[in-house]
Amino acid sequence: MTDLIAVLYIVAFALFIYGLMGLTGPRTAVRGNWIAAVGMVIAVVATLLTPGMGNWVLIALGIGIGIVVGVPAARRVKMTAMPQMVALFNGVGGGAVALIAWVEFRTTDGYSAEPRYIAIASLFAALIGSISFWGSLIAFGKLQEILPGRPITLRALQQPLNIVLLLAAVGCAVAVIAGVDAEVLMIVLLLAAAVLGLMVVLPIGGADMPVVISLLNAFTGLSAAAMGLALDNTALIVAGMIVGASGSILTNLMAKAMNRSIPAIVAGGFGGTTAVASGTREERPVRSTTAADTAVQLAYASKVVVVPGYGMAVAQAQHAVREMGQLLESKGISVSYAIHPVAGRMPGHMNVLLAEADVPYEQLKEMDDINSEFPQTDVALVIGANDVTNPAARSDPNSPIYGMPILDVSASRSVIVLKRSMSSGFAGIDNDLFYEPRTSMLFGDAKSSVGEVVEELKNL
Amino acid sequence: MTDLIAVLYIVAFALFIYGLMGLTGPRTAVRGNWIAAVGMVIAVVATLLTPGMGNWVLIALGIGIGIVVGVPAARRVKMTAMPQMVALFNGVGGGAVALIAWVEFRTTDGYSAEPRYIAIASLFAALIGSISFWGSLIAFGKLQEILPGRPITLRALQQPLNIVLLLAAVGCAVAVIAGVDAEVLMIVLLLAAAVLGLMVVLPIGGADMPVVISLLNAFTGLSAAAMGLALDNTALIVAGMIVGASGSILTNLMAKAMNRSIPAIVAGGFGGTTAVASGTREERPVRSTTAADTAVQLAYASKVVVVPGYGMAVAQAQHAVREMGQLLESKGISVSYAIHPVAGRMPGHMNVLLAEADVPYEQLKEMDDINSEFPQTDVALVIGANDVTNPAARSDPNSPIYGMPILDVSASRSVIVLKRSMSSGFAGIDNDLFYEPRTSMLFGDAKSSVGEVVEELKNL
Amino acid sequence: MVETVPLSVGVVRESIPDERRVALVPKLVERLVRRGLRVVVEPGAGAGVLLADELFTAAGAELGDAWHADLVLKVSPPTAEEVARLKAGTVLIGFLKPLSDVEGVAALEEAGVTAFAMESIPRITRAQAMDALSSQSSVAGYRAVLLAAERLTRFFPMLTTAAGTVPPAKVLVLGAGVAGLQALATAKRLGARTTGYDVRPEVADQVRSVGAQWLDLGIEAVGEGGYARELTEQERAEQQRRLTEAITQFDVVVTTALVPGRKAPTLVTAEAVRGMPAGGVVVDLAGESGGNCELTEPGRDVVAHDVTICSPLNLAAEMPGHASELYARNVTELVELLVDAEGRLALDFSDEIVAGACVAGRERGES
Amino acid sequence: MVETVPLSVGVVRESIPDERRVALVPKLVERLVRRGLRVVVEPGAGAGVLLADELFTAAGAELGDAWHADLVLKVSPPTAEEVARLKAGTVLIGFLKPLSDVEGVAALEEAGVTAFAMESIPRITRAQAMDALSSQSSVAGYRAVLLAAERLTRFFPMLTTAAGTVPPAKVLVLGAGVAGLQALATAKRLGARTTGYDVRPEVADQVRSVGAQWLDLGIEAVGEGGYARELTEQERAEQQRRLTEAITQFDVVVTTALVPGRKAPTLVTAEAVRGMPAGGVVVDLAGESGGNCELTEPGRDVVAHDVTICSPLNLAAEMPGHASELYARNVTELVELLVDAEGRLALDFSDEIVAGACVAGRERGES
Amino acid sequence: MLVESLAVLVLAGFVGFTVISKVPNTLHTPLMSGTNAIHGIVLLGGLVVLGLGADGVLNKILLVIAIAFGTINVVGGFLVTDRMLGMFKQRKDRADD
Amino acid sequence: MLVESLAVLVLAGFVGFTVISKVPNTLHTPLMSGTNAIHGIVLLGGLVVLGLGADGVLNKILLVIAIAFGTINVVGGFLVTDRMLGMFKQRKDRADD
Ligand SMILES: NC(=O)c1ccc[n+]([C@@H]2O[C@H](COP(=O)([O-])OP(=O)(O)OC[C@H]3O[C@@H](n4cnc5c(N)ncnc54)[C@H](OP(=O)(O)O)[C@@H]3O)[C@@H](O)[C@H]2O)c1
Ligand SMILES: NC(=O)c1ccc[n+]([C@@H]2O[C@H](COP(=O)([O-])OP(=O)(O)OC[C@H]3O[C@@H](n4cnc5c(N)ncnc54)[C@H](OP(=O)(O)O)[C@@H]3O)[C@@H](O)[C@H]2O)c1
Ligand SMILES: NC(=O)c1ccc[n+]([C@@H]2O[C@H](COP(=O)([O-])OP(=O)(O)OC[C@H]3O[C@@H](n4cnc5c(N)ncnc54)[C@H](O)[C@@H]3O)[C@@H](O)[C@H]2O)c1
Ligand SMILES: NC(=O)c1ccc[n+]([C@@H]2O[C@H](COP(=O)([O-])OP(=O)(O)OC[C@H]3O[C@@H](n4cnc5c(N)ncnc54)[C@H](O)[C@@H]3O)[C@@H](O)[C@H]2O)c1
Repeated sequence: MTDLIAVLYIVAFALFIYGLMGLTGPRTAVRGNWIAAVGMVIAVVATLLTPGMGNWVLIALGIGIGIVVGVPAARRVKMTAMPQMVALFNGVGGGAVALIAWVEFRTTDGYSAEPRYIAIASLFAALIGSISFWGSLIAFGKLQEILPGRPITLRALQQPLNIVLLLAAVGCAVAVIAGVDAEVLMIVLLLAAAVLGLMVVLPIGGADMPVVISLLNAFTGLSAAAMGLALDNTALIVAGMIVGASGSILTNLMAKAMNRSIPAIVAGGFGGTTAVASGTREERPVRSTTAADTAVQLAYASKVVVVPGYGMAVAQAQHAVREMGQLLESKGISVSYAIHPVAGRMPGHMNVLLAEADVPYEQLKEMDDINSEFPQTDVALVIGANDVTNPAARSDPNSPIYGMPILDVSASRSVIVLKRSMSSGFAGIDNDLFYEPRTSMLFGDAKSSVGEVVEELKNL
Repeated sequence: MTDLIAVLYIVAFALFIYGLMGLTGPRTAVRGNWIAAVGMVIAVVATLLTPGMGNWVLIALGIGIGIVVGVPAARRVKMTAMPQMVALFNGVGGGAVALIAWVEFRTTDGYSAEPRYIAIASLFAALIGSISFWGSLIAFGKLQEILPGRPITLRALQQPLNIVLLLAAVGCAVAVIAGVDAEVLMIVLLLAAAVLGLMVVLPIGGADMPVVISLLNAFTGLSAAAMGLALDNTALIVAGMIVGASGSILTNLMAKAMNRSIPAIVAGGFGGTTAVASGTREERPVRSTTAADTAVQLAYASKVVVVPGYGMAVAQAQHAVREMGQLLESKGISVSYAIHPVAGRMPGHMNVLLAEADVPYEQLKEMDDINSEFPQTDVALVIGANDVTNPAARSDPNSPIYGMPILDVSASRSVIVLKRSMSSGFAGIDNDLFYEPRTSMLFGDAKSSVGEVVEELKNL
Repeated sequence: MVETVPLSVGVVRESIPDERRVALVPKLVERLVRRGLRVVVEPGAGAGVLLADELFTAAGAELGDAWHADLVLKVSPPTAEEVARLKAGTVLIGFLKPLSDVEGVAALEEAGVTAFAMESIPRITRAQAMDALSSQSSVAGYRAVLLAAERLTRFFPMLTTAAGTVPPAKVLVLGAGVAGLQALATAKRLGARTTGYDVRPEVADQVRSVGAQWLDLGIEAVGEGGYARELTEQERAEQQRRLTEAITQFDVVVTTALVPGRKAPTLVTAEAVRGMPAGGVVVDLAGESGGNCELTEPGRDVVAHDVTICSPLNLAAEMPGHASELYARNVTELVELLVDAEGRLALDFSDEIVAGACVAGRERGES
Repeated sequence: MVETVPLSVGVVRESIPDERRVALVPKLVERLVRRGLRVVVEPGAGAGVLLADELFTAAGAELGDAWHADLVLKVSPPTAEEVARLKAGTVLIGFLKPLSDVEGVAALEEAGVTAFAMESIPRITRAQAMDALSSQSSVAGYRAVLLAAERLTRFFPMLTTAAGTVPPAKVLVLGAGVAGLQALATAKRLGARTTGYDVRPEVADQVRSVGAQWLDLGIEAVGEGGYARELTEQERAEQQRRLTEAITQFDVVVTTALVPGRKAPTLVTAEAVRGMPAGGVVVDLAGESGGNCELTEPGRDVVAHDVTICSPLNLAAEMPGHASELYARNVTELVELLVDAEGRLALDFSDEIVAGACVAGRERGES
Repeated sequence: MLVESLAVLVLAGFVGFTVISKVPNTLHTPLMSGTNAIHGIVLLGGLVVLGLGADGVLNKILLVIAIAFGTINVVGGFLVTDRMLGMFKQRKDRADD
Repeated sequence: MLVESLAVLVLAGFVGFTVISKVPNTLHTPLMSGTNAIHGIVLLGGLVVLGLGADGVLNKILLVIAIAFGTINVVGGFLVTDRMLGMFKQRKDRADD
């Protein structure tokens, strides 16, 4: 029987790994998720097969409660509320670890008969689990707007208090490891960790929350691995450690994508100065995106309209644009180019460039023809154009460009704008398009940006 | 002490993994190799620290002999003889496994007191180790031309004999596992495996040898892992298994790159039909290459000359060629384009295309200017040109193109020709350039081939 | 003015020799007719563009006396006889050279005509569709390069052939406005190596955006606060010296440098021409304003120092088909601005375009 | 023949009007002088190319009576007076129209001249550097498109502007030899949509290799064994019908279809021209052999059915600079083949190039 | 014992590191959610400790809660991830048409 | 015990698989040679068995040979690999200039 369990465990975590690999690619993600879920079922079944298992009623009760609570919660949550749901699920995972560690402490009389590394692992799990649980609850509260999204901080007190709490928790742990087996130590440890979790997450602004959730997720993984060491359960070690490792990488990727650094975010939790960055953006937030994301969005569109402008000419990006167009077409995506009558700086500027790059004439669409197609367009890719897409030309009679017909890109499902900065075009005016919720900005020289998108497309 | 050893082992195999990762990229390969070597030193030191180690003299003797034999062999071997050297080193590794298993058998009285899985692992190690040892010796002999390179086979007898040998070896193993502990069984097992190793490799032709060596290498890794299981040595398990897994992937990659399938090659060893393919190429062998290889060669050149011809025009590959040129330049490589007066099908054909793709005029070199530069050129990249590079124009007075000045590409250190097939150009004659030892062919439509090279270059 | 009868729009036949354009083409006749206007076309108006009268009538126009229409559309400025044919109260639209042909405009004023000059439409974004200067400059820039290629005794593109290698022609464009940029783009297309220059340094990026190099004369004209400062006399001389030196490197020079209402600046000196390779070509698009080249004789081809200097006066008219189409679209947009929803004339002089374009008879229009 | 005195090579002045080319340019004078030859240039020989006599003398030539040189280089076939100026025993090199101008060749023979026709050089690989037909056809193909762009009343490239969108011109090239391919490439550069056609189906790939489409008339002419078979009368008619239909889709048609020594095939019928858009252009490069267009009047511009049909007879001469340079290189290669290492005339008639190119006085040459 | 546990730890870490290399931004959140579901594996810890006999009411209550928590983590995690991946499913359907 | 050994085996296998993904052909042989050197780790087996006491002359001889073999495999393997990588070293030197 133990051999069977061993094999089932191996199969289970092999499926986790395989599933995770799948989750990193758009084509395989859905399947990857279910493969990992199958792995989980196998792991649970294997555990239940352990010789000498009992307490079946309570086990069934626990699992039952979990299902009754978890399934509807996951089913009903709105798409927009997903991140806080993940925070919550992560939190309860951490809570479970903390609780198990506590029971472990109680049933072993403070690890009196266990090797020291088991005590260390178990207490580590308790500490991290508790922080994760309470920290995640705060994250949930902030995102769900139960708590205010802005940073809540104790100012100067923040940092000393956090340090005191950390020292208290670690102190209790050291005492236990040293052999003191009063349960109060464990309870103080759990409480101190809990308050620490609250205090660290409260000062972090809503914009940084996803990164924090991911970080807590990685921590929970580590705590699970520690618990696995303590319980000598290989499945826990492997799965926990994989989550710990992949979670940290992922946190890093996410922080990079948001132009934030993890130390800065965490420092915020410890009373450092971080909140400013998220503050200034508030009034006119701009969503910036990456070449990889642009590539995914393009690859999963069925209709893409490229809107070239003066910036494409300055960057001399026409050849790269053409290559991108061809790549998309080879994936069965319809691609056209919307040529505004005054795009660029001379009549026919875009034509000259696109002809040079050998874009077929059939794909060049005049403004009047293409404007009716934007509502069916999945992605409008604005490459170095600005004024010719500016809605002020329609809405603002005081604008210098009022009355000019414009390309109606904002009617499409999603708009991606490639330019180097937020600076204005020929007419020298701001463009509201860039601040619309469906718009995201891919900053950089048009030629290099398009080049990167092409590369990403090839890797998809 | 055991804790220290444990940690050292972990460090060692972490270094192996890290080193292997490095070995997969041209930039990091050299360092990767030395990192893995450091890991090995740490593993050896850790082992020597094991409490209760003795027999120091003998250990020193063994290691001493190994160094005295191995270092000069590795130092002196000619670059062209590298593959057989690898075969030899792989073989002795396999031999070591087989010997250790044999001793293990002797010291445990046929595993009488050990759990069954230890016996299984040890016998598996013995079997594979012995096959690897003898098989590698044959591979060495063939490549070193001590044995004839052509397939040596017993025809119809081959397959039955192999099967008998395999059954004999496995039979002995089963008997031992079942409890029979006569040493003769072990010896028969080792001998049967040895003959099997010989018989399987002998019928394989010289061209397939690298793949076979890689396969034997993977097998040796597996045998080391099995030995690790038997000796309960984690370092062996990890390192052996990593080699086993990565070795199989690598074998697969190598076979693909050579347009061969592993089953077909192995089938040859078991008396199947495979030898034909390597036979027909003999008289006028052509080296075909891949986009990845072309990319590496280009990326590590300092001077590249592109020789465009009619094929580039037909494929309309000019934009892709230009992109490749730019990429290479951004890596600090000098790129020029050698324009033959009659390349293409009309005067100035190449100029029109390259100007369309915006290749700077400065990079276009006339024939007389560039011919003196070929001897300093690392790679001449011939893209769809044929007649204009044909040495027959100089050497063969009967050729229809005799007397035409040609681009002297064969003076460069390496020539890569991109065309779809071996078929001839406008003049309808064969081109000796394609068969020269320094020439390799990248078959396929010029546009897609260049596209692939570009992609590979970006990944370097 | 006219209340019940629909407003009539007259399309007249151009009388100046070599003016092959026409102010309206059938496609746009249709559009005006749909707006409720009557379009009267003088027979033969489209002859220069090879547009037969039937094509106009098929589009909804009538043939007749276009000069007596309420709104008369022209391309070139009217001659004295033509002004005489206009009845008082007529609204005239066309190129009227308001800055240089002061008498012509005065004559119109005298004749009681309300005149809108296409040149005077303010170059604001909203007026881009009426910007006939741009559309005709585009044509001129393109044609200037064709003309240069025609006259040059050499190839524009580089060609490597069995009979030797031909280097690409070097083309310099002075003045990178609409015509200049179009010329740069066209020359690049034909395979030449192109370079552009302008006094406005901010145009450098635009020059590069058509694949050309920017000719940097190395004179910094940036003063305090980033504003351009007036060049000293010495600097100006130094600039001219360097330009002259630069010009000698080029096979073809196309000049388009204009300063509205003033004599065109002299950029290509006789000395520069002497330095150019034999067989070279200068195309001077500023001929009408005196020319950018010292040796220019407006409207004529001159060969001096083995260099051909062309100064076509009305290059757009040499490609009447598209020139007319684009011009007709510009004019139509203006007409639509002058007419209300019911097709009645409604001159709203509070509109900066209407006010800016009106060069004669504004009071009458306002009445 | 001449033993001690170096061989003299004469560069004469072309007398035919409009022939602006010259048979040798200074760069190649140098090369011949280095080979030990004496080059004698008739004063004013380079005038058409704007090459002053001093440039020739600077390169090592002497001015003098070029007609009495041992080897006389020309571009166009000599007129009767010119033949009279040649002394017996002279070697003449130039375009001599050996297939069409039978009398001219006979006159040379009579005058005791050994004549090499550039047209007759076999088109083998080794002779590519002497292939003046190719080099001059390249020039002609390029110029034909410039001419068409000049004459067309429309833009070649597509332009989307504030005043409307201009579609790209459609250009059809019939006959995809050297001139045809160059024409296709040039028109593509200028932004036109290009299509090519030829009777030889294997040219389809070459047409595509310059970015043009292949006009498939849908008539299979592949017979047994992959050889082209003669078309039946009916098929030929069908082919002509489809071609006529196709031509009406194009703004510009450039024809270059020649069959050596025969009348050029008629490809563009009057009916096809009638179907073309008004303002269209036909450039017929086959004018000299009768023209590919029914309405062609060789050497003149005709306007029929609102389409301009040009048939320039000597297009290469209109770009004399590079045309002369390329031709001079071709001629020089041939001269070098006719001269031995010591700079003496050595006609080796066992060489297929020498034998093929010689159209008159072979016996004399062999003596 | 310890060697092997450590080895497992380190190797699992390596696997975790190498599995995540380049992930498009769009997949960051689903991936986070997926890994989150996987650490619900702590459920196993609860099962083992409770199943192999934990005495005392408090212990039992705590463990039932822990198991419930773990189950929520697992079940909710996988379901939410799947919903997030809706966009990519759509495409698959389309491709299947 | 067995679970952990198996876990190590499987995880190591996974690591081996993921480490090798796309290798340019030029690196195939060096990579093969490098992995070859690593399986020289069997040397450790010889050391343990001999060091922790193997009796009998034959056993000792066999083990000395095994150790010698293992050492050759390791030392030769790494050295040969390094030499094969000469091409890539050259470039590094150049870049350092
Ligand atoms: N077509 C004509 O005939 C003509 C003539 C004269 C004036 N205009 C006017 O020009 C304007 C044309 O509109 P448009 O949308 O084409 O251009 P635009 O409004 O001038 O905007 C161009 C944008 O491209 C970006 N850009 C510049 N260089 C870039 C690079 N290397 N990579 C990426 N982005 C780059 C700039 O933003 P960053 O700096 O942030 O990158 C800029 O906002 C209109 O206002 C029109 O009225 C047209
Ligand atoms: N320039 C002129 O004026 C002129 C005029 C007439 C004739 N010629 C003659 O043409 C020849 C020119 O020499 P060249 O070296 O440029 O061309 P070439 O000798 O004709 O060779 C072209 C090669 O390109 C390959 N190719 C064709 N399509 C391809 C594609 N899509 N992708 C990749 N490769 C492709 C073909 O091989 P695969 O089929 O195996 O791919 C062919 O061998 C000379 O013999 C010259 O004398 C020149
Ligand atoms: N608002 C709009 O949308 C709009 C529409 C059309 C044109 N424009 C802009 O107006 C500008 C003028 O266009 P244009 O073609 O009518 O100009 P233009 O024909 O009046 O002049 C041509 C060019 O000559 C240059 N020039 C003058 N003196 C010079 C000298 N001494 N040396 C060198 N160059 C000299 C000018 O700077 C100008 O660029 C352009 O930059 C164009 O982008 C804007
Ligand atoms: N050996 C060499 O290296 C070399 C050198 C130069 C040219 N060539 C080849 O020789 C060929 C002829 O070149 P050219 O330019 O001197 O030819 P050309 O001027 O004699 O004829 C022009 C073209 O017209 C075509 N044509 C004839 N009758 C036609 C008809 N009824 N309809 C349509 N097309 C018709 C011909 O096929 C030819 O392609 C070319 O294909 C060229 O590639 C080879």
